[in-house]
Amino acid sequence: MIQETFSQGHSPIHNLTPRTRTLAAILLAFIIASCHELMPLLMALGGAIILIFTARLNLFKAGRRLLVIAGFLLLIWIVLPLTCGGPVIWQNSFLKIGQTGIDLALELTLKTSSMLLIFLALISTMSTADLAHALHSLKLPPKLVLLLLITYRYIFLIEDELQTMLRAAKIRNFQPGTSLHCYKTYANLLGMLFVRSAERAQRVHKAMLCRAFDGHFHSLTEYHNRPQDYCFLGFILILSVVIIIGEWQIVTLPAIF
Amino acid sequence: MHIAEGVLSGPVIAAGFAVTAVGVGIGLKKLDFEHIAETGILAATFFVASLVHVPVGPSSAHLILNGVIGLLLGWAAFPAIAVALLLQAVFFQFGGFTTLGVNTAIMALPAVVCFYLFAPLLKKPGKIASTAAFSCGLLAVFLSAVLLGGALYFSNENFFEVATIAISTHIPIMIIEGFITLFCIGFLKKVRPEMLP
Amino acid sequence: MKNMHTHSHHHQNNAAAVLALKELSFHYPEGPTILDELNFKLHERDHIGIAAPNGSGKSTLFHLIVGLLRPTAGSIIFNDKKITEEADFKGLRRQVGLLFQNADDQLFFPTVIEDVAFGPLNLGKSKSEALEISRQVLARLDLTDFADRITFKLSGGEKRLVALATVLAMEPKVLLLDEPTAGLDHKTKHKLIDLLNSFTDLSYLVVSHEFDFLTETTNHIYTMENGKILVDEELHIHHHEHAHRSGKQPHRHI
Amino acid sequence: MKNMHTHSHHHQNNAAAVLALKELSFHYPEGPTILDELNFKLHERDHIGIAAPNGSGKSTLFHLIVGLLRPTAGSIIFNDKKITEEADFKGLRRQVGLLFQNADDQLFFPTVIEDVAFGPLNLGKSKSEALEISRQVLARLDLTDFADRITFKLSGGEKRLVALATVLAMEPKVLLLDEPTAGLDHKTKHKLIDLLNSFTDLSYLVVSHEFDFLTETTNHIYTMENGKILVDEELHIHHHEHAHRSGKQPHRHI
Ligand SMILES: Nc1ncnc2c1ncn2[C@@H]1O[C@H](COP(=O)(O)OP(=O)(O)OP(=O)(O)O)[C@@H](O)[C@H]1O
Ligand SMILES: Nc1ncnc2c1ncn2[C@@H]1O[C@H](COP(=O)(O)OP(=O)(O)OP(=O)(O)O)[C@@H](O)[C@H]1O
Ligand SMILES: [Mg+2]
Ligand SMILES: [Mg+2]
Repeated sequence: MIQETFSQGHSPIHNLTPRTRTLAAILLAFIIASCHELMPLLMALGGAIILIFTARLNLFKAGRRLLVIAGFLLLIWIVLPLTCGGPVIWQNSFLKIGQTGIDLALELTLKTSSMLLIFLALISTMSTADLAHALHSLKLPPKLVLLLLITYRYIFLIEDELQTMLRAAKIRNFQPGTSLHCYKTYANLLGMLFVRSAERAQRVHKAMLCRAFDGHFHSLTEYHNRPQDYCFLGFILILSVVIIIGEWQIVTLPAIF
Repeated sequence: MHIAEGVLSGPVIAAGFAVTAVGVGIGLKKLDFEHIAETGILAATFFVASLVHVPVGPSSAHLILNGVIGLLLGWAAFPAIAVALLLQAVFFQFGGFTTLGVNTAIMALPAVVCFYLFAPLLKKPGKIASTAAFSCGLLAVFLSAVLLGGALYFSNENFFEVATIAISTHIPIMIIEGFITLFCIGFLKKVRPEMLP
Repeated sequence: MKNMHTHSHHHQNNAAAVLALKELSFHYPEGPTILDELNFKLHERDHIGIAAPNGSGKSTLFHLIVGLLRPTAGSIIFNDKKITEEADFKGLRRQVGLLFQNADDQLFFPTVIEDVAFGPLNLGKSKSEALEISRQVLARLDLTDFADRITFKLSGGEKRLVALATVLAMEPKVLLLDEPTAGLDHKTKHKLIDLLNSFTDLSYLVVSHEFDFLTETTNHIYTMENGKILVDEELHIHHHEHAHRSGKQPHRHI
Repeated sequence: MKNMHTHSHHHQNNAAAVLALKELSFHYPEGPTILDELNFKLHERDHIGIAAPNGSGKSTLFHLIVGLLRPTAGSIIFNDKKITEEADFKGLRRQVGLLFQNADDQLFFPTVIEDVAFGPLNLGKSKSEALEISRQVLARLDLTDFADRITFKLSGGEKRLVALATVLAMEPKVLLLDEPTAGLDHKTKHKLIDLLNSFTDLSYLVVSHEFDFLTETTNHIYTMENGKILVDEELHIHHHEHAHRSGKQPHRHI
């Protein structure tokens, strides 16, 4: 079941306008993505943790979201230390663990988890409809925003259709397995899902025509920044500057430009 | 198939956004308002369908289906996939803002390539059309895996082995996607041929 | 079939005809004839019901009226003007509201208020005007609290009412309602009955398989057969019975 | 509400109970209670109707019975055996056929025959056996000519009948029918009524908002309220009236 687990809530973060949160999340994401050094990445992780607490997210549920990247992190922690060379830390007759790989794996771990936590704290705390309107106010093309709104609206319906069809297969004793019968059944089910969606799309288009739609999307939402929005943006700017300075102190200027 | 945030280097992120911006631009331009509802709803279907887990031996894999979406939408696959990936980021934290460009390109570029390669063959009689459908599913996933590997490798040469592993784990999935695409296109051909290009 | 006449023979009304269909014929490309020289008039404040078998072309007829499909022959006359061009149909669609057979097809935005305001915004209203109209319509349907609800989380009956709100927000003169009661329970059905009975200044045409519902909401019930709209005398008996009944129970109407 | 008793108080039948629900409770994760210590017995050859408001939990109840959802408390007893494990439910599903509220959800193969044969194939029948069973079932429902039709292009009523065929192809002992008449016209409804009345060797439980349909196809009508199945005396009056009526019109039954 698709769920917006964190979108409802009361916290200083939930009180910010979606535009403020989106802007902050995008800014931080790109800054962190360009960092490589330990200090700024630790600061970013610190900032991310502060944001998670400020958003008053259920820590258990938020922690579970980190599992999304666990598989990938496990892979790089196994592979990179063995393959990247650098000063040898430990070795036996088969394996050699190198410093470069450990540094890289640590860097990726810090980056990935801080970016995920920031996304969780700032973006997952709004409904996707709000995100769409925020992106609209940040000048994403209106057609794309409309597409996002429609897609979001119908995923729940279509997921429901899919689940119901899977249940219908189940009550007819269908058991998934590695077999052509199984793949064929899934393919037919999905084919039916696509066909039903295309039919629905025709009806929806007609319904849009009935409401005088002519291709231009007008958003209802207007954002008015309040003091807390300015305060928060200020905080994010300071955090960004601190992270950038942290990165600069080690990397010489010409290397960045 | 997606790359987590924080893995890609600046130039790769920029290249991903450049490709995706062009693709989405062309897609939106070709998308007259007659087809907005269709593209949005098919994007939703694509999103939902890619949540389906199919058994692969003792483990399971989720479907990718970018071959099918390419055949159904052509260039509009770009905006559709971009939107679906943004929703995946929001709901499941698969990727995020910085990887949106690369991840979209990884899935949508093969979709468009397969559209041009295989769409004309689907109308041909029996065997040719079936082979085309199977190849479409297989090749779309293969190209995506290669692009994903490439994006990793160009971000940092030390990712070579990780990229190789990522590509090779997709081999069984390619075959399954081939079959699923074959049957799925067969279904559409029987039931609603006007959906196919 | 003995006791059936075509609609035009039977229905006499001196008020102006808002909508007239003249010898309207239609078939889907390569399909059989669905409508066959159909004649029909809807007068001001007419409340007309249509009960006809599955596949007899009721939804098709509604789609033809608002120009979502084009007739293969015959004409649609709205406010004494023959409607042929898309531009004319655009004007017509502002005044003729269609409630779709499936509410989910008609609610394509995540939140209720966005959805209701979509029509007025497309008609060129400003944001604040559109919001104002939407709030009023929602209030009229007792849905004020629904404004910020997520459409896909509404129940079937709630969706139907919100879909009606999106249609009413376009301020139509004529309503076409396609099986508004399918799958609704008795309570919601009665809410809908009360609502329709409160639309004294609108004309409407309702398709339904439920005679009880039709008798409570319409003055005439027709059927469709062989691509034509017919008067079904048997149904009229139901109707008169109703007239009598609702006379006794005025509390059912708002 | 005065004239309502819970089901168990009222219903007396000395035949064996095929299906018994004991103190069954259910709520969706983080949702309110939907079923609250519900008790119910279905005996052999029982034909029981349930009429209850939208959202009262009828579809949920059906899904619980066939193990698509798991109760939060209480038990499901089938043929005197308590069903708890998925393996037991698998056995139960061979004998309890569920007709979904929406036929479209149940049909996902291109042609009718493929769809009907899907169940028998899953039960381990060979291709030719599965085809043979499917042909027989289609013949029984007067659908022989439909075998090679594209399911998606069938009319609403035809889809419903084919969905029923897919269920019957599993050779169930008990049928659960979830609003089988929604959106059907009178002709198809009567076909369904005749069909149900021909199922003398099956037990079934029908959910419907249409009392006329229930009175023609069932011996008892219950309602659901506050998560329990109740006997509604008012509805029973309808029922007796029906018994009388169908006695006079035996030609309605196959
Ligand atoms: N897009 C289409 N292409 C071809 N045939 C169609 C299409 N839509 C409907 N039909 C056919 O046209 C006929 C009339 O359909 P329509 O939906 O108007 O009937 P209806 O009276 O509204 O039925 P119902 O009571 O089931 O809603 C049916 O036979 C149907 O199969
Ligand atoms: N998957 C779900 N998750 C959470 N709540 C649900 C889910 N499915 C149904 N519900 C809720 O459970 C309640 C009972 O739903 P159910 O579908 O069983 O009712 P019903 O009696 O079949 O109604 P209807 O007459 O509309 O078919 C409703 O309030 C519904 O909103
Ligand atoms: Mg219809
Ligand atoms: Mg139900």
